Amino acid sequence: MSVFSSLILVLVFAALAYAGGLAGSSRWFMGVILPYTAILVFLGGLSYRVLRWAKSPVPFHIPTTCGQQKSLPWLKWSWLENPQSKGGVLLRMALEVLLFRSLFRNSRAQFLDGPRLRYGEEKFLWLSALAFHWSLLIILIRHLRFFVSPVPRFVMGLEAVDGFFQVSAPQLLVTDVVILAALLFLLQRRLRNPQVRYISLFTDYFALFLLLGIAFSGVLMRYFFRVDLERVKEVALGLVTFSPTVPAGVGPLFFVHLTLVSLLLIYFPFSKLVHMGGIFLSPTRNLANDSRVKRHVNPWDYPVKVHTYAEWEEEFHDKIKAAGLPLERE
Amino acid sequence: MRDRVWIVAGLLLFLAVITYPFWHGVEARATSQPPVLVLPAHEKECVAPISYMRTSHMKLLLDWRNSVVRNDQRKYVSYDGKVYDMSLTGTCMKCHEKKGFCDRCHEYAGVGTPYCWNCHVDPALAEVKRP
Amino acid sequence: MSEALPKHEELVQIRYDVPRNGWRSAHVDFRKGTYSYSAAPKNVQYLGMANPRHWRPTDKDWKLPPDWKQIILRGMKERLEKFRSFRLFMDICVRCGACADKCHFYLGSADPKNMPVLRAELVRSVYRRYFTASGRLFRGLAGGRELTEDVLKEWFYYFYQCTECRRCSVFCPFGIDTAEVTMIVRELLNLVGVNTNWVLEPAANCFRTGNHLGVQPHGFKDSIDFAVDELEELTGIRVEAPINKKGAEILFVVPSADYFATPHYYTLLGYLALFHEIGLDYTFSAYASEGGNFGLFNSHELMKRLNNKIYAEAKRLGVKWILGGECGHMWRVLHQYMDTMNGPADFLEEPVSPVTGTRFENARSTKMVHICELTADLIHNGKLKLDPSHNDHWRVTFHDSCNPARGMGLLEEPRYILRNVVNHFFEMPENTIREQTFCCGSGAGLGTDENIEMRLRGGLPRANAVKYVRDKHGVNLLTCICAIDKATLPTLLEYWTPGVEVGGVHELVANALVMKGEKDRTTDLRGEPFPAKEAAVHA
Amino acid sequence: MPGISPQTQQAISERWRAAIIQTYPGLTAEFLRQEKDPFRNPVGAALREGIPCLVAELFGAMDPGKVSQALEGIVRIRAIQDFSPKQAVGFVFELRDILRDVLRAPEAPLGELHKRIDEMALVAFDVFMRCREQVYEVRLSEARRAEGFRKRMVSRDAGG
Repeated sequence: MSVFSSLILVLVFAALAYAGGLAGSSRWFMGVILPYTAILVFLGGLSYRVLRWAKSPVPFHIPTTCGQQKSLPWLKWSWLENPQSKGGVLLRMALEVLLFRSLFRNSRAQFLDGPRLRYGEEKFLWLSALAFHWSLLIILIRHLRFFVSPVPRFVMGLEAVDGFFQVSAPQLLVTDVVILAALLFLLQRRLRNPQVRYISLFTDYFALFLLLGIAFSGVLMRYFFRVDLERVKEVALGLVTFSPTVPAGVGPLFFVHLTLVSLLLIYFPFSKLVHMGGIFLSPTRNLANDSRVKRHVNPWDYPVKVHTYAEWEEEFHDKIKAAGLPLERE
Repeated sequence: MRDRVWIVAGLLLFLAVITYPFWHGVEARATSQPPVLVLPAHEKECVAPISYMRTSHMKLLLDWRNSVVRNDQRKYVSYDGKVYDMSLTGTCMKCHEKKGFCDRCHEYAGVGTPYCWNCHVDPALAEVKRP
Repeated sequence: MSEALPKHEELVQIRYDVPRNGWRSAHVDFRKGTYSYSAAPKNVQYLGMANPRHWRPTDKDWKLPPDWKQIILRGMKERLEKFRSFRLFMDICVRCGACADKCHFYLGSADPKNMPVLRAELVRSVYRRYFTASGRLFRGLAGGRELTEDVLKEWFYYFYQCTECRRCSVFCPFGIDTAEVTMIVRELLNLVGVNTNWVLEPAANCFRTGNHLGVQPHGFKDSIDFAVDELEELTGIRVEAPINKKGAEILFVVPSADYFATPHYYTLLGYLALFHEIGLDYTFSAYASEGGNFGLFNSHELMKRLNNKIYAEAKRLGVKWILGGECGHMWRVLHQYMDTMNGPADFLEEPVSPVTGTRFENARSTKMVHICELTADLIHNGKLKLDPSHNDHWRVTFHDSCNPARGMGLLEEPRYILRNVVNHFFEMPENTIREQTFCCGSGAGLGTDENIEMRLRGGLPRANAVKYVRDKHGVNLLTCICAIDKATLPTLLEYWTPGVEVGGVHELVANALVMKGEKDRTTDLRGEPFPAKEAAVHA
Repeated sequence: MPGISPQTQQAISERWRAAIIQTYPGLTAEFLRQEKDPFRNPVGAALREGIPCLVAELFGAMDPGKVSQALEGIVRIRAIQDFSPKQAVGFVFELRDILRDVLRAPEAPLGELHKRIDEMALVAFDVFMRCREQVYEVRLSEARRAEGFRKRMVSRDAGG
């Protein structure tokens, strides 16, 4: 149910954008107003979310330790999985953010049913998640060629690397293929793995379809229904130099792409996609296991009702005495 | 609470990086103005409508290449009935020069140098070399 | 006749249906054996908590306060502002499903709401409905769910089916820790008087007498004396076991089960023998006669109230540092919460082993050392005379208790000790030990007998791994360093893998320990004859 | 019993396993079926292990020890899950339909096989009852362990 409704919603947005891309007045809306709104909502919303997380303190020191603690010097300490210093935490976080270490832990190769080595489907979850996120990052950086003039050298370099397999013109970019494959894999996993399907919400599918729509429209524009790149760059550069313009001759497909991207940016701060910022703040990962070495302070600590020794001794006075245990007050 | 400093710093860093196109644009005084091209003096029409050439000149060149190399077919009949010789240096470069025309847009839009020049020679350069 | 048969592929064509209605419906059937009894009003009252009354989970009317919904929502708001973990874990789950099959309750019960992601989603859906813009606006479409009494009952059912073992958090790409969510939801339930007796009675006992079992000072002394007597019978050596002794160097804190339950008791004998042998200047305390902390299973506040005694007593007795016995949840509190809650312990000194001179730098601030750290250091420095053949009747495996493993990282110390005190040590499969260890299924206040079926379900993955080493290596003893493990695993193993006993690490240490001036020992701490001695007799 | 080929036996096993797995909530069923690591999927592993033994015995010697042992692995788990006694042991009767489907040949001695299925179901019920009793026994021994120490103290004090 939620699969179809989210798919239809994305398709409706795409169709509206396509139709609008043909007509005159709505092009200004989609080419200028919507993108500006999207950027503002994205930056403002994400900052708000992060600051709101930051506002809630971390009262207790609760890292999840995944290896041997640092204790006796001759015991082999797992400094990466159980860091005791800031440096170790940084490295642990880097592995988590850049390589999805915990998700990788999930997958394991095993000898099952005889000598055939079998990888669980979890390996593919890790691989496709990694492939998707890295492709997205590279694609984002590549898009700087539209937003920056003159085009920085590293962007051109990155594109050259991405187009390493000189197939066809325009050059086939590896990340284009990878991101589509990864997204499709994640989608089919959500649909086919019954556990994941059971837990999936409308919003999970919506995000996936939105990303797929963006990737598809991008690929269509690059390889199949070519658009006028000079005009596209005019629009993009117009946006970032605050001299917005929507020249005639920009194809409707471009508006589909731009509109879906804008929608994604608007949707971002209100959705689970904020995990991008959240991962850095996760107290089970970003704290060192040094709670016995350094005192962690709880900012909202308050006094609680306790049962003091004096109260205890008073209540059990005779029994303590009879047992021959020392007393504070005879 | 010391971690809030780190979080805010991280957030600011992120914002700085992500808004790079904006502040770079301001700093470089960039405008959205597309490059001014050197247009041919003696010709008014191209081999195809301008809107087509804008999006698909590369496709046309590839079509020409295939036609010439694979089928030995060198004549191209344009949309308005004119017949052209399928030749990059002979036909295209007669009107358009690489530096003043091709490169300007390619650089502007960050489209890498296509591999045309692996085989073909820019006539302008060739002339400089000749004497 | 095979001619008449349909093809193999044809035969095994199977359709699997996925429930279509999803998980939003909140109805729960409270079936006997799968839930814990509600807290008796006297315990709720004694601890000064909300809404003491008689009620049962099977009742239709839970006698909640009339404004229960506001109380819960207010409580949620407060906790969202106080715990970054809570707010973050409500926000960033992407439902990738990596945690789904990591929960021992899911594996054992096959109930989809036991997948960690869904357990958290039970409260996340309410969070979205009342605390996010999209949820307030789009309700169900944004994954929101109304807070109803049924939802509350569902919370009670499923958040008392989580042992806060943190296994899911190891595999989550964002480190989302269901233990954290469970702790907070139990706090919320507690605000309207929904709690279980097996958590609150020990907590009330501990508050009053100093320990969960409600043992009063003279009873405490009796049981320690009893242990001293028994140890004398076994070894011929009369050890000292001082209680409330001012000016001792070290305060020793153990879970109360160690002196009142078996097989914990053999571990206590182990401590006593060891301390005598190394001449440790230590004292028990009848006031701080409990290291374990059932407050952890109820609320942060109660945890702090119960934990308070340890530092207070250390200060009163004027000791230099504190030593802690074998206990899981106790060490979660001591390692990650105590210093924050009741520190700073600036009246104590940085712990130094009086025997080897080793400084325990990893306990610099808290000033509390785990007994396995102490013993491993003793063995490494050759301070103990050990004869591992005394344990030859045991084929031993080690069960990592959740909290020392995932809340501390105490993995190698007990293994190092075991390798030095036994000859036959076997590890369970890799994905069931260390940080991936499976819970006993009875932690976090679920280990009560009325909850036995749920415990048996939760214990299945652990028992399954035990069964593997039992069948493959003939393992007959599972050692662990947790009082709840020692209390509940014998029961679970009796059902799942008969023939495997449960013991503590320091029980085996004392078995192997050759004490100065001991009589000719013929039995181990359980009164079983030493195999080596038997063999010698035959030779 | 006339020879039933290993392939047929395997087909019966897999159909039967599928039928048992169906008694679990849908999405869990898929997990039970797919995950092959015995430590990640103890329930699935128990089925994978027990069922082929039972099928072999059904067409073989019907060795009471082996039948009971194979049933034990499966029923012991079902005895403590959310099943009524009927659901917990009823899976044995699924065999009837499966045999009818698979053994279409007229010479298959269905009558004898059905008798064996009944026999198996009764053993399953025995095992189920034994496990349920054990649930109460282990509860009792837990209580006894809790009391044991206190008793020992008391008896020592009384004696000495």
